[in-house]
Parts: sequence; structure tokens; C-alpha cells
Amino acid sequence: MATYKLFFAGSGGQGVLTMGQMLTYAAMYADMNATWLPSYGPEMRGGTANCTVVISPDKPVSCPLIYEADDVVVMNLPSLIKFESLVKPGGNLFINSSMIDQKATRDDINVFYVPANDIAMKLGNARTANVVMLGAMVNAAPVVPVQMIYKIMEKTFSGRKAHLLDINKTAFHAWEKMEK
Amino acid sequence: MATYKLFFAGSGGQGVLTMGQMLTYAAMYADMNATWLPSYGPEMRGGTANCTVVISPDKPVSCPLIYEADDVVVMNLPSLIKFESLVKPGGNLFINSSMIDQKATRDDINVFYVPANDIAMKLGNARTANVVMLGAMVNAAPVVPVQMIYKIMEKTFSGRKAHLLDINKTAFHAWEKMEK
Amino acid sequence: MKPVFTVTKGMLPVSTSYCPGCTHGVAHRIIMETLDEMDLLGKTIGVAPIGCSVVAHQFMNVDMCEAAHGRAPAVASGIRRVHPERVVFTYQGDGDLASIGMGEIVHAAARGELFSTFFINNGIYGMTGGQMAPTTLIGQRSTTSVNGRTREQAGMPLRICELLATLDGPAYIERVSLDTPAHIRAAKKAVRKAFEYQLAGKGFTFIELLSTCPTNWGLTPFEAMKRMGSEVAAYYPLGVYKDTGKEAE
Amino acid sequence: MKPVFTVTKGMLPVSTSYCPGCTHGVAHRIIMETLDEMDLLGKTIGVAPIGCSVVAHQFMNVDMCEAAHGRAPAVASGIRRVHPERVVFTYQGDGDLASIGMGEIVHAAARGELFSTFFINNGIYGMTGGQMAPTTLIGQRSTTSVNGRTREQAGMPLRICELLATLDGPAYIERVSLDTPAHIRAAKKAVRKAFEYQLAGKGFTFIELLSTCPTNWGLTPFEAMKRMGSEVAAYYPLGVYKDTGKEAE
Amino acid sequence: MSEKVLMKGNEAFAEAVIRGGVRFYFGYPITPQSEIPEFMSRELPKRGGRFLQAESELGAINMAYGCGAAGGNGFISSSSPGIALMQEGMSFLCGAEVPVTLLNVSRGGPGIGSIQPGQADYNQVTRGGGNGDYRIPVFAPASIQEAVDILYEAPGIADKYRNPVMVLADGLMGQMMEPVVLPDEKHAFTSQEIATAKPWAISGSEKGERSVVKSLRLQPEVLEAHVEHLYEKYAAMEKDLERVECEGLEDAEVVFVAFGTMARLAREAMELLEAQGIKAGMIRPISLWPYPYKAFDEISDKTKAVISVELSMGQMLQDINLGVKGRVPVKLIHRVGGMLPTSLEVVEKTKKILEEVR
Amino acid sequence: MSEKVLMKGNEAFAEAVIRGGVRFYFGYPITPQSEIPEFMSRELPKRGGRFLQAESELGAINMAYGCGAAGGNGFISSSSPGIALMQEGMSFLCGAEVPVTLLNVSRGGPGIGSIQPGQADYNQVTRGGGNGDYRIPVFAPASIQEAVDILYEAPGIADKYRNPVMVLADGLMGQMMEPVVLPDEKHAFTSQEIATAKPWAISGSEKGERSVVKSLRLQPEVLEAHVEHLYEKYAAMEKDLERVECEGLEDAEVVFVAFGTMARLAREAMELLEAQGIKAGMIRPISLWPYPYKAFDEISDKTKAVISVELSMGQMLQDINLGVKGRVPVKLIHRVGGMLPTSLEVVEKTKKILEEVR
Amino acid sequence: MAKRFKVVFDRERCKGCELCKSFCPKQIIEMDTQVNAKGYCPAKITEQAQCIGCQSCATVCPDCAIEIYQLEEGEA
Amino acid sequence: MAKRFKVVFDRERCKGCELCKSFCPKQIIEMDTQVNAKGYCPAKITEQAQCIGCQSCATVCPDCAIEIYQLEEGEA
Ligand SMILES: Cc1ncc(C[n+]2csc(CCOP(=O)(O)OP(=O)(O)O)c2C)c(N)n1
Ligand SMILES: Cc1ncc(C[n+]2csc(CCOP(=O)(O)OP(=O)(O)O)c2C)c(N)n1
Ligand code: SF4
Ligand code: SF4
Ligand code: SF4
Ligand code: SF4
Repeated sequence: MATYKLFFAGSGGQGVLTMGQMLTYAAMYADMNATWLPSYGPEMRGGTANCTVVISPDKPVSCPLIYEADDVVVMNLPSLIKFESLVKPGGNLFINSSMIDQKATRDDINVFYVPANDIAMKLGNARTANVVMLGAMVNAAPVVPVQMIYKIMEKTFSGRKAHLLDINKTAFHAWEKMEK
Repeated sequence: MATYKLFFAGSGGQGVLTMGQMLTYAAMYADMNATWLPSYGPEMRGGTANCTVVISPDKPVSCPLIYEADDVVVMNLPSLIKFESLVKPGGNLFINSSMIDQKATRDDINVFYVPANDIAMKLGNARTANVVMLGAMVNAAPVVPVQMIYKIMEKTFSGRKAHLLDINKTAFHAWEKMEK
Repeated sequence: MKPVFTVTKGMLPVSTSYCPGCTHGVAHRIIMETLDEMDLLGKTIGVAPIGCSVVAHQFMNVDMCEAAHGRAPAVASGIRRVHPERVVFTYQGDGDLASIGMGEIVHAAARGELFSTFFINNGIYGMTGGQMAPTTLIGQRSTTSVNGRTREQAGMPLRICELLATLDGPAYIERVSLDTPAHIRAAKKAVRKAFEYQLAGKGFTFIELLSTCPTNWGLTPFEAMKRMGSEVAAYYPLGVYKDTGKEAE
Repeated sequence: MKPVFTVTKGMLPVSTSYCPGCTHGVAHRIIMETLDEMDLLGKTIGVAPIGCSVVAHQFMNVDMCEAAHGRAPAVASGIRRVHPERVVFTYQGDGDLASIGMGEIVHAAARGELFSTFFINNGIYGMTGGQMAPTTLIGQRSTTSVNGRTREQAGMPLRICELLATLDGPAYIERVSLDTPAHIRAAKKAVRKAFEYQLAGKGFTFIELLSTCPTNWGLTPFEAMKRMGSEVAAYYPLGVYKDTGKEAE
Repeated sequence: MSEKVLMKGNEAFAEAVIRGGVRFYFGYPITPQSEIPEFMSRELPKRGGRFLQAESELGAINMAYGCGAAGGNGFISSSSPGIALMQEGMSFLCGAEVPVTLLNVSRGGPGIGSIQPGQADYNQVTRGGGNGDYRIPVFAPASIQEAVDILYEAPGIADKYRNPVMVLADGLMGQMMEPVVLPDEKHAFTSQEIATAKPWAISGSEKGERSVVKSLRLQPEVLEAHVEHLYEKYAAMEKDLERVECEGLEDAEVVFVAFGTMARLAREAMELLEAQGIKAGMIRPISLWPYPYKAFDEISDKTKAVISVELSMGQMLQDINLGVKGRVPVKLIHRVGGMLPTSLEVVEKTKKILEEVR
Repeated sequence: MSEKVLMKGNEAFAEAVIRGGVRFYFGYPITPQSEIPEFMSRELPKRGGRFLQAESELGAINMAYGCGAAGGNGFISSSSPGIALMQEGMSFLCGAEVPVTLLNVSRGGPGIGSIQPGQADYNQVTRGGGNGDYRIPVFAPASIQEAVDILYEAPGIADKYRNPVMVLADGLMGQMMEPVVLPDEKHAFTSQEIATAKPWAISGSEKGERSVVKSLRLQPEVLEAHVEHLYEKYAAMEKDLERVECEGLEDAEVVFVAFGTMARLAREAMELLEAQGIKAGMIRPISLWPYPYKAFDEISDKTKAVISVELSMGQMLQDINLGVKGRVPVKLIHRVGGMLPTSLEVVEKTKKILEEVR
Repeated sequence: MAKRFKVVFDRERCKGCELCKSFCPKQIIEMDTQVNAKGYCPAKITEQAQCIGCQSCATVCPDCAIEIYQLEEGEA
Repeated sequence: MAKRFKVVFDRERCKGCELCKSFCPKQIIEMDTQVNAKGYCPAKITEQAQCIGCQSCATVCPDCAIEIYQLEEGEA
């Protein structure tokens, strides 16, 4: 399997950086090489947040910077506008349709409309929208084994946060279980 | 006329640097090229003082640093010991015999024993010892015209210091006038 | 319709880069209102620091330059030499002025440099993300004192007005606070007095403005205002620390 | 024959590089005598400044290092972290401490660093040939104030004890003078107290020693002593500026 | 112990120097490395060390000097303008032969510039702005693992040569996360052990001979001898510390030279070019001083161009030219100001360059 | 007006910049240049200028920045460690495009080193220790007259390019006396004239558009464009400011490369060698940046060695090698620590080198 | 007749910090539920007529988002 | 019997600053006319017997050039 490039974009507070980190952990647990790279800026607050994840199953990740991505996740409208072009032909674009009214303009890519916030809301925890989205992405593009996503979830949601584990697992599978 | 290199050494307060400067001024007034270079050190006080003068009648002075000198003036014993070797074969060494008991050791150079302090004392101004010495030197090695020495003296000893002009002129000629 | 409160032309018509509720905006506004009211906008040269307000020149409608971190007082001293007739001020945060720039502010004050310094004391390094400042209170958490500042580890917080008041150069030193409308009005009076003293050639003038950093204090803007009025002002008493005008009277 | 005054083994048996009559030598001696009497010579780490006393380590018989110009307090803070049990002191001139090193001394004092600073205030830059220092008196001539320092050009001279006394970190601050045998004995007592407070962990200790620079004052050593006792001490009053030991009693 | 963990660059750097023996941190906050002082303020007190937030970068370097002179293993991290403020200090540390480990997580310039990543501190770290003849070894790792390994080793190198050692990372490396294996923690000397382990240090420990640490030498003969002594050490460092990774030089049509993150970009560009039938090679200097000039001798006759891929206006070109000595054209592909090229951009520009030189 | 006077280097330097238009001096005492602030403190107030003794070198460079940003012609003099403390400031001035004239009367290092003359600030002044991409023109005159002429011109160059300009003199030049002809005094802008003469300056003079002087540019595109703009200026400087003096290159068996006082030593060594039948030539870089690389193309086939004569451990060798590009062996004759070679010593060492390379 | 005032908010400059709201003695400032272009919920006045013209809101506003006018007779 | 003292000068360490002389309450310190190796005229005591052991000289001496001993009975 060749190098896999993913890109996550949204606004601060949407859990975009966490999505990328969870995926990177999962890749590491699966003994793959992986790099997570956030964009950072002078403004500590608000503004946009995005990160790149590069996963390379058998050799070290050569470049953490990308010029095209296999999968792109956009959590809000500005991100869709800015990063639709980043998807490589034949790649996947995941659109958080709860926040984004517009449709994608390209037809050489696969587009998934995931109402992540709505699903999360329905599950009773609005903050899991990013996990819903991550689940949708991994379901459509199984770049890491689901077991490894579980593993990082179990590490993250332990101790005082243990009660959040189930809801997150549920959120992760919500999209795949949803009737479309 | 070729480049002429002179070296003056003594201790702080003996007017060694001034001797070199007067000569440099005189050379400049005579439209020659000249460079005056003091040695400077961390100790502001006491210690040794010395300076190099290089005079070049027709072209710019190439190097202000010397490895041998045509004329060397030593005003105290440590300077004699340290700098006798600097005189080039056939060159002149001027020894302030008022302060230095020892004789020169070399016989390939011309040595002048000038009791500069004694002469100055006799003239009634102990502080002119350096001018006595300078006079002796210029007399033996007429590297600059005497008129030009006068010119710098006239500039230096003017205004409030005008009364010192005569004594300095006298001091300048004291050695040449002395019976030896 | 009679305007009773309008936006000064001293503030450029753009949105600032400061966090919601950050009193940098209030400090900016009262300084610029004062210059506007004194008709000095066109005669003033300002110096912005390094800190969140590094971009003050994007908002303040006067000739301005940036200064390297902590060096605004030296920069202003240089400007002052060239333009003896202008109004000059510096605007500095507490990391900028009280930490890296300590030498420069003490010496400019001691020389009695004829400019005004507005010292925005929010007790934290805002721009770099909430590290401890020399003015962070004992017990206050910051990213480099996660369990709260202790005297043993970092010493007591610095009181700059008190320190500078020992010098002969300053003509006027006051500490004000931006925590309530009343205090903000008082602060503006102090700002005006600083510029008046400067114009009168009395000497160096220094206004410390207690300020909030809701983002790095981890409080809402209003909670931050309340903390400032209580805890912060308790350690940093408001008041006039030096006033040669008064002394002379 | 009973020795009543002998040369301390704290001073190495070499001739110093100081000018005849310069009280750097006296300051050196009383510090080293004190360490000797307290049996601390082997446990002490000293920091020499840049200035005439950059070579203090050639004369003081303790482990020592040089510090870059003005940075001795930072250097001592670093040393202190590694050796919490040793005695640490810095020795700094007024150019070093009060000019370029202002930031470092204020911050070390504010942190309450556990070392002692001996501040040799001779009101001039000795080593570089007599330029104006921040402590040069008004009217005093120097090579950069040939007609005498004026307030307009350079501000008033800095009083460092008074400045540092506003901070919470210092445990003990005193200004002493080396102008007479009696004052020298008093100075030595202050030096001892500084080390005692340090050993007791009380906090930062600071002794300012009024000192002469006959060479750059253009006076004989004795005239210099007299000027120091009169003119200089008039502007820099001797006395204790802070003593937490006393306060606690 | 050798468990693999996913860490953010800055935190991995901090953990690595602690494991490498560092117990004293001095620093002043600056983006993009503030996670390091933050990490140190939490971790060092737990691990028998001391964290001191300095009043400034000048304070930090001089605290580290005091620490090193006293025999401690000190560490400083900062970013570009902060490093500029330490230049006098670095020269002083070299002159006084005091060890310290330094990390520059560099950003954009000149001046306050921006906080975006940059590599325009090349001159600053390899030539320095301190006065006099001195040298500081500089390592520029390209992955977090490599950075961890070098930072783990750095305190030992600093001690061995009694000289500062610098690691240069760009802002990208500091913010990035990658899996790393952390090495075992080394023993750090206690203040008691220092007297015997480092007899030259000023430890105030009655160890017989008094210690003096200094950089002043007023007699020219003495200072000359001292500088010659320093240069013997530097010659030894040049032999021992040179590190470089070369790839595909035998038959490369084009050779990239790049360090840090840009080397990884260039590596991907190599793959892309290969796919287009163009053989590319790479010289990746890991040590920027000593610079691996000799590696350039391996460049073959087939090579038509050597290309520096840099986030600066070409500051490394001087060293590349010193290595290439005019045998092959040397070109530059760069972005600055925090702009980052993509590997595709490198490929395109490389093809253009190859057309020009062909 | 063009009377010849005998002046000490430091005082001649100070007089020259005043005549060149400087009215503001900022500095902190340091040997061997303290005569300059002393001279300025006496002279400037008489000539409509202002003298300000800074609290430190950091203070001085930032005062000069304020002065320059406000449209004044400022001047700073210092010596090696003092220049090290100004590195952040220099990068800042370049980034903010603020003119100033700087003089480094250099001494021995590293660290506090000694106060004896040295040339080991070559890296410091030509590569700098500031962060980011920037350049500062550096001139290294070899006689007091040349220094006077350059310092007279420097404020104009600084203004033209809105960039700092540096003059490098060694301690010898500062202390030496030589006859000089002083040029006529230029007009210096009054604070009133600045608003029209330098509309970009912050003069608080209601001139219509507001001025802002800054080095921060947070958007990468903007900073990239700014740096590219700076490099257009630097390219222009490379064209306009390169200065070199070459002599006897046509048929030289050996070519000396030297600047400042060492060039004069090398010049005497040439004469001595000639007397012994050995033809020597010389390349004397007057501008160290831009460095006169092209001059090295003039070296003929007859030349067997190029020798750098330096008071450093060979810091100029990198530039010489970049010029020579491997065509001729490049060698070094040097002394450091304040030791000075004699021309005779240079002759002896040259002969030895010629034997080796023959 | 009591003085009457008009408080004008600049929706786009407002960052929704709620300081004006907190300091309004008459409690007549509320936050909008519609976000502005920058994503903040801006402040607005609910009962204009109750405004006493104390200027507290404008004085504490860090973003120059508030202007206050006194209504002449007959104006609304 | 009054205490008797012996003041010992280190000729080579002395720099001839004359401080001891100036501060001696009994005025019994004089400068030598012979210079020492460093070229200074060192201090010496003229009338040892008059010394009251006040240590003023040693206290002000910047050059550690003075040591003082109390003579036991019979010593000279
Ligand atoms: C030489 C240097 N050191 C450090 C920094 C990083 N830095 C930027 S702003 C800042 C401090 C900000 O704190 P403060 O002055 O309190 O202002 P605030 O942001 O809180 O308004 C620091 C340390 C820098 N830019 N330059
Ligand atoms: C960075 C730096 N700046 C300036 C100097 C030059 N310098 C050496 S000593 C000194 C000041 C000496 O004055 P002071 O501290 O009062 O000590 P003193 O010599 O009077 O004892 C100065 C400015 C230096 N060595 N390093
Ligand atoms: S970080 Fe703090 S100081 Fe900076 S703009 Fe935000 S609230 Fe204000
Ligand atoms: S110059 Fe002054 S301070 Fe320095 S040794 Fe001489 S008298 Fe003492
Ligand atoms: S105080 Fe200003 S910025 Fe804050 S909510 Fe009110 S109007 Fe908006
Ligand atoms: S005080 Fe000391 S140095 Fe001075 S004259 Fe007396 S013995 Fe000599």
C-alpha cells in the first residue's frame, strides 16, 4: 500500500486537530509510519484550524507536507471553498453537511455528505461530531484498522473520562449505520 | 628617498607618544606621507608606552607596522632591553642616558647617548626631555625639515601655552649645541 | 440627533485582532480619544511593542513604528532626539516592559525622557499563549506555572509604578484600571494628564493600566473584569505614585 | 609577636592590577577576609564582572568565573541552580550593574535569588577610561560629559539601593562607604551580614560600596577618599535600605 | 522502555534532552517553541532538575553559562530573534569553554518577521554573530526521531568538547507529531558528583585546586595560544561530528541538497521525478557545521545540476558552492516568509532548471 | 576646506560621519573606540546634533532604529562584543528598512577576549547573527583617508537603500594617526525637512498619509513579497557597492588577499618579495559584502597560490574559495589574539607556501 | 421631558464579548442569536427608550462598536 | 606598660598611594624615596614605637601591603 494523505479542515473548536491525531495514533498502533502536521497561526483564538496526516504503511513518511490528498474532510464552508481542490482525482471529499449548505463542484472525486453535527446531536453529545466524521471517513476509506481506532479511544477515554467511551464508539459507527 | 621607520619607547608620562606625533606632524607639513601608531593596552596607567612612525616622502605609507626601524629612541631601561634589536643594521639608536645606565650591546648600529632629562633639567623645564631627545634624533637623522618641527611647535604652544614655545625650541637644539 | 459618544477618528475603521473582551481595545481607544480631543493625532508618534499589540499601528491612526521586544523606550528615546516638538508615546505589555525590557524602561525613566508610556499590565504573556509574566500573581496559573506561581520558584510579582517612582526622571506616574466604566473614565483622565505633562516638558510620564486577558486567564470577559477589580487591584493598588506637578504646587 | 592584622589567605599573594589607591583593593580584601573568617573560602563561588575588576579572579582565592558585561546576576542565578548549598556572590561595578546590567540585577533581586551582590559604585567607567556612568554625579566631569553631567542631557544619577528596596525579593540592602578606616570596618560588617543572611536562606542580599577611581576622577587617592566621604555620600546616603531580619524581629 | 509513542515535536525534544542528562532549563517564551518551557516547567521539578524562566534571552544564555561553568548540564530553547540576542553569550561560552545544549526552533524573519516556519537562520547558526574566532556544532534533524536521537546525544557532545552544541529545527518540526522511540534516561551528575566529574568547573567544593572559568586573556600570546587550542578542538569536532545522508548520487541527473523538513520534501520530489524518468539524488547535511563538503565529491559526471531546496533566500548556497567547487551548476528552489513549497512545485522547478542547464 | 590635518583614526571617523550628514549618535563605551563617543559628546551639541550615551548596546541599536525610523541620520560605533549584542537589532532594522551607519572598531575574541586588534569579526559582519534573510553592506577601509571617505558616504548609502551600512575598522586603525583631507560638510535634514525628504518616516507631521515602520508581516504571502523586495534592493547593492583594489594580478606568482591594516602589511610584503624576485599581486576587498568575487577571475595562470593574510583563524577563506573555485590552492597566513604579524613574517611564510605548492 | 438616547451598534465590529451587556445598569442589552460575518453574536439594544445615556456600554466596549446619540425632541 | 606594635610593609606590593600615610593618626608613615620594582615609592614607618595599633593604615590599604603585629614583652 502506498502513502496515504489526509487533510482535515474546519474552525477552531470543531475538533479537527483531534480527528487527525486519532488517526495518527491508530496508524502508529497498526505499526504504520505516520505524521500529523497542524497549521499554526498567530491568532490563538477563532480562525481556521487544519491538519495534515500522512500515513505510510511500510517505509518512513517522506514528506509531511502535501500538495494533494487522498481524503479531505471539511467541517465548515470556508474550508470547503478553500480545500476542495486539494482532493486528488478519484479521491474522497467528506463534507459536514450539517454546517455546509453548498455542494461540491468537482465530479472527478467521490463526495460524501455527512450531517456530522446533526448525527452527534441526535446521539445526545454534540461534541462527538468530529468522531462521527472520522467514522464516516474510515468507513469509506479504511486507511487504518477500526481496532486501532478503538485502542486510541480506550486510551483517551479512560479514568475520569471513561463514561465517554461508549458514546464515542457509537458516534464512530453512526454514519455507516445510518440509512442514506 | 625611501620609507623611513622610527620607533619611540619609554614609560607613560615620558612624552614618548608626543615625540612621535610631533614628527608625524612635521612630516605632514613637509608634504610627506606619514603614519603614527601607538601600542595600546588594557592598563590605562603606568606601564610602557611606545609608538611607531613611518614616513614615506613620495608614495602613501604602505605599512604602519614595522619589523625593523631606521631610528629607535629608548627613554628607559626596559625599552632598551626590549627594543635594541629592532634597529636595523646601520640604523640609529638613541638612548636616554639620564635614565639608562647600560650601554647598547650591538656594534652594527650607531648609538647616541643623550642625557635628555639632565639637559632638560638644566634648561629649567624637566618636561622637555622628550623634545631634547627628538632634537637629538632629528639632528642625527634629518628625516624632516627643522622648519616643520617649528611649525608644529608653534601650533602646539600658542595661546595660553605660548610662553612654552621658546623653551621647547631651545630644548630641541640643546643636544646639537652641547659639547659632546 | 446629537452625538454623545462616537468613535474617535484616532481609531482606524477596522476590526482589531484582539480577543473578544480584551481590554487592549479599551486602552487603545482611550489613548486615541485623548489625542483626538487634544487635537494631537497629526503630531503624534507612537511605538508599538512585541505582544498582542504588536499590530497596534493597524488600529491607531497616528504615525507609528514597531519596536523589538522590550526596546520601545530606547526606540522612543531615539525618535525624541529627532523630533523634539512632537508628541511621543510607547505602548507596552508586561512581558515586554517588565521582563525583557526592564533595562530600557528604567533608564528612559531615569533620564526623564520626554515621552509617555502606557503600560498594559494583564499579568500574563498573551501573544505567546499564557506563560507566566513578572506581574503574574502568586497562585495564578499559567502555562509555565501550572500549579500557580510560587514565591519560591519565581519571586514576588513586580510592581512597576512603585519601582519607577524611586527615580528622579519621571514627572507623573499613576496606576489605573480598566475594570469598570468609572475606572475607564479615570484612566482616560490619567492619559490626558500624561500628554499634558509631556507637552509642558515636565518629564517622563507613565501610566500603568491594569488590563485583562480573558483568553489566557480562562475567564469570560466579565469575570476577567471582576477579577481585575478585586484580586489584581488588591496587589496592584490604584493611585498616583508620582506627580511633580502636584509637588510643585 | 602576636599578629593583629595579617593578610587573609582569601587574597592571593600577587599584586593587583588596580591603580594606586583604588578602593577596588579594599573591597576585595574585606570580602575575602570575611569569607576567610567565616571559613567559607572553600565553599564559595564568585562571579567577576566586566570592568577594572574583570580580573578579580586573579586576586580572590575562591572558585570564580567571569560574566559578560552586566550579566553577573544571571550567571549567579545559573550557578545557584546547580549548587544550592554553596555560597555565591557577584562583584559588579556601576557601569556593569547600573547601566547595561539593569535588567539582570532587578530580576535577580525580584526573584529573591540566594546570592550576595557587592556593588562597587565609583561613579564612573573605570576600565574604559572615565566615561559617564549612570551613577556619575551632576556636575561631575567625565570623558563623555566634559563640562560636567547635566540633568537635561543624562538625567539624575541612579540610586540603586533605593530602587531595589522597592522589591520583595531582597532580604538585606545596605549602602556603605570605603572612605575611612571606620567606614571600611562598618562595610565589612555589612559584608558579613550579607553572607550570614545568604547562609540562613533569607533571600537576596545587596551591599553597595561607595568606591573611588582616583585615576578617572583626576584626584590623588586621598583627595578621592575625601570627595567620596563628602560630595558622593551626600547624594548616596549610607545606611540600611532593607533588612527583613530586622523587620521580622 | 523502547515503547513507541506519538509526540509533538517540541515535547519530544524536551523529553529527549532530559533523558540525555539535562537537569537545568533556562528560557524565555517565544513562538513556535513555547511548549518546551511549558513542558520543562512541569517535568524538571519532578525529575530532580530546575526550571527557571529567564527575564530575557540574554538572561537565559547567561544563566546557562553560569550553570555550565558550575558543572551543570543546561539547556536553552528559543526561536530566531531570541537566538540573535544570545550571540554575545555564545561567543563568550565558546571562549570560556562552557558546555550547553541549545535548540533553535526557527521562524520567519528578518526582524520580528512572522511565526511561520523558516530556515533563514542558516547564517546565524553556522557563522554566528558573536565576535571572534569560535565555532558551534549545529545539527539539523529531518524527523522527530532523528531530533530526539541528536538531542539525547547533544549534552554529551557539549561536555566532551566543553563547547555549546546547537540543534536547529524549523517550526514545522516543533508542531508536528510523529511516532518516536525514546531512549533510556542517562545519569545526570548531582551537585556533589560534579567536583570529581568536572574538576574544571566552579563548584566551590574544596577539591584542592581552585577553578576559574573565563574568556578574557589580555596578553596577546596567551590569547593566541588559547584560540589555537580552541581550533584544535574544532578540528577534532570537524572529524567527529560531520553527519550527512547521501542517496542515489551515482547516477543522478540532478542532486538535491536540503536539510530539515525541506529534505523530506526533496525526498518526495525525488520519487515523483523518478516516476517521470528523471533520476534524482540527494545530499542531506545533518550537521550544518561541520558541513559535509566531502560528500559533494561523490557527485557523478552524470549530474547536470545541484539544487538547494531551502526556506531561505539561499543561505546554504555558499556551503554548497564550497563543496561543488564550480564543477556543476548550483541552483536554488526556495520559498520564504513562511510560504512552503510542495514537492510538486519542486518537481516543476527542477524540470525547468534541467531544461536551462541542458 | 580641504586642508590636510593629522588625526587619530577614531576622531577622524567621527568627524567624517558628521560631515556626511549624521546628527545623532548613540553608543555605549567600549575599547578601542571610546574616543568616538567622547568626540561626539563634545562636537554634536555644537553642530546642531544630539549625543546620547545609551544604557547598553541593545539600547544604542534600538535608539538608532527609532532615530532612523523618525527620519534622522543616526550613527553607532562599538567594538566586537558590543556588535554581537546588536544582532537582533540589525535584523530588525533591515526588516523594517531603517537606515543607520554603524562602525565596528574590532578587537580580539571570542568572548571578552582582549582589547587588542583583530579581524575575527568577519563572519559577524558579513553573515551576521540576526535572524532571517537580510544583508548589510560592509566596508573595510585600509587607511584613515579611505575610512573618512567611506564614512562620509555611508549615511547617504544607508538612506538610499533604507538599510544599515557597516564600516569595519580594526583597533589599529582607530588608534593610528595619519594625515587626512576632510570633505565639506553635507546638509543634514532638520526635523522640519524630514516630512518632505523622507515621507516614509514617522515624523508626526500631518503630511497627509500616515507612516508606519515595521518588520512584522504575519501573512506568509506578504512576508515573502517583502523579503523578495528586500532582495531586489540587495541585488542593486551588489551591483553598486562592490569595491575592490587589485594590483599586479597579470603576472603574479602569488596573490595576497587582505583587507584593512593587513592589506597594508601585505602591500609591504609584496615590495619585499619583489626585491627577492618573486612577483606578488593583491586583491584588496574594500567591500566585504558585496564581496568582490569577480576579481578572482583576473587571477592568471602564472599564480601558484592565493594567500589570505588575516587577523583571524581564516574567516575570509570561505569567500576567497568561493571566488577561486578550486583553480589555485588557497592558503592562510594569520595571527590572532592581538598578535600582529610583520611584513617580514608574511614574506617568510609566503616563500614556504610557494615551496609547498611548487 | 427626560432625555432620550439612541445606542447604535456596529454589528460587524462587535465581537460578542458581552461586556456592554454586563455593565448596562438598565439591563437593556442582549446578544443577537444570528452570528455576524466573523462568527460572533453581536450585541443589540432591546428597549431603546429605557436608555439613560450613561455611556457605560460604549465606555467598556473594547471594539469601538457602540455609538450613542441624544435624540432631539421629535426624533425617534 | 602601653601595648607596642610592629607594622610591616610589603615593599613590592605597595603602590605608593599614600593612603596609609594620610590616615595614620600619629603621622608616622612616610614614603620611601627609593622606588620598588614596579616603580612606586613604597610606604614605610618612621617611628615604630609611636604606633598605637589602631590599624587604620592596614584597613585602608588597597594592596594588602601592611601587616601589624603586637609585640610581646621584650620583643622589639
Ligand atoms: C526577542 C523576543 N523574545 C520573545 C518573543 C516572543 N514574544 C512575543 S510577544 C511576547 C510577550 C507578550 O506578553 P506581553 O508583553 O505581556 O503582552 P501581551 O501579549 O500580554 O499583550 C513574547 C515573549 C519575541 N517576539 N522576541
Ligand atoms: C558588551 C560590552 N560592552 C562594553 C564593554 C566595554 N566595557 C568594559 S568595562 C566597562 C565599564 C566599566 O565600568 P564599571 O562597571 O563602572 O567598572 P569599573 O571599571 O569602574 O570598576 C565597559 C563599558 C564590554 N567589555 N562589553
Ligand atoms: S491573548 Fe489576551 S492580551 Fe492577547 S488579545 Fe487575547 S485577551 Fe488580549
Ligand atoms: S581605573 Fe579607576 S576603578 Fe579602575 S583600577 Fe584605576 S582607579 Fe580603580
Ligand atoms: S462590548 Fe462591544 S464588542 Fe463587546 S458585546 Fe458589547 S458591543 Fe460587542
Ligand atoms: S596604603 Fe598600602 S599601597 Fe598605599 S602607600 Fe600605604 S602600604 Fe602602600
